[in-house]
Amino acid sequence: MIEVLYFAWLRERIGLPRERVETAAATVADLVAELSAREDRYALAFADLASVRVALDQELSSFDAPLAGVREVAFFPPMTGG
Amino acid sequence: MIEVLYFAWLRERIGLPRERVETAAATVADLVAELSAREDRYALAFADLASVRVALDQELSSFDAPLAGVREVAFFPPMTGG
Amino acid sequence: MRLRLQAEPFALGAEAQAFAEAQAGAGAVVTFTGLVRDNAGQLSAMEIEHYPGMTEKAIGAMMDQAQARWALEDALVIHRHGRLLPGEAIMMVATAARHRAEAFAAAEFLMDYLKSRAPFWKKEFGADGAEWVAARDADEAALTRW
Amino acid sequence: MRLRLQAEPFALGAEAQAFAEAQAGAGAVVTFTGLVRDNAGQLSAMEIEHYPGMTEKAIGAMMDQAQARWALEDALVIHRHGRLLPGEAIMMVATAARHRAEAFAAAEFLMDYLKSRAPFWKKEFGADGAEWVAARDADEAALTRW
Repeated sequence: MIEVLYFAWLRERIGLPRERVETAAATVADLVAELSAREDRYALAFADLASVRVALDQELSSFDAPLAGVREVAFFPPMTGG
Repeated sequence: MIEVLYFAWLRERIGLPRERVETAAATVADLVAELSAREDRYALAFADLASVRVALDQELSSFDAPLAGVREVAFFPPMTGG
Repeated sequence: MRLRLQAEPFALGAEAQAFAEAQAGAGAVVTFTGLVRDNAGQLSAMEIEHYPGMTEKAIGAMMDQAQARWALEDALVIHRHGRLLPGEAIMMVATAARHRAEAFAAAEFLMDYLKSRAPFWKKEFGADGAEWVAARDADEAALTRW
Repeated sequence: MRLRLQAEPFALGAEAQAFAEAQAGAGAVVTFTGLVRDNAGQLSAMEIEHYPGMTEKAIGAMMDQAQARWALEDALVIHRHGRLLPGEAIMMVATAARHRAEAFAAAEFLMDYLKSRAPFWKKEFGADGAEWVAARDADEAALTRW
């Protein structure tokens, strides 16, 4: 069971700020594929992965990173703070 | 007749903030030589020209600059503002 | 070295004054303040979303890095989230060091990292509706110099 | 674009606040403040001598150059002269621009030029007497980057 968080337009497109996901996905990319297969709103949110960033347990990571041991996955657009 | 100004340790060594000088010196270097020949306190102040800067009519200049038309000459150490 | 994340407005003047007064050994204090531009009256508000938990971790790591790299006497980061109005301060960075080169470099480093590596997202509200602010290529490129 | 030379102390917080509030189009405000370091209690006072007339001309020219080169929305320079106490602000520079890179660059440019090309001279008073502050090679070298 992984906690999945969405921010900014990913949150808006998916319609949720967070959810618990039962998954056996080995990598972030596998999880994205699983979610995208679920419903159109996920497929739409993840359509252009070049504009999506991922953090694993609150550290920036990449789509090929393994999910083993990870409790929290967050998806969001490139950051625009400051 | 030229107005000559001294700042910081040049002012202290020469003992004057400013004076009017009657001179026919062609360049700043000539003026420095004239002043240095006057009295020891001038010679001492101008002993190391690498640590002396000059401004002509309030613009930074150099020792080989001509004095023709100049009304105000200022001598001072390298600046330490900011 | 202090970090504050808050929804409330802050006054950069009061923050800068208190920061400078807390310094004993520093000769140089640099502040950067980001303001909500009103875009010629087109902008009615800005909303900033962030990722609680990760924000603190990411900025804390940036501050530790800046402190070590430039031997800072002190540093402060304040960043707002939630709803902001035109003219209000979005965030500020303050750095204190013995000499100016270190204070400037550390402030620019913190800004470059905050822009592209701290989990904040801005949304602008205007006459034509709302829009998420797009990341600028120049901001990503700025990181390569550190 | 304003320049103030004054003997009186100033509060960087109040100046920075007023400066930022006067901006409409700027998204970025940078301030630099130089403080009298107390050098571990060894310094009792600092005196700053300047060259009235030339100071205004030199700094005015630097500000014009900065304004043109970085399309500044605004700039402010305050510099004190006369007697200063440890912890007091010696001077400050504030710059406002649309984006941070311009505001930072202009502030650093103004500081580099003020350090080595504006006619100010600092004298430090301490337990061992008084001494004129020597120019640092690093300050002269800093000019080559502009």
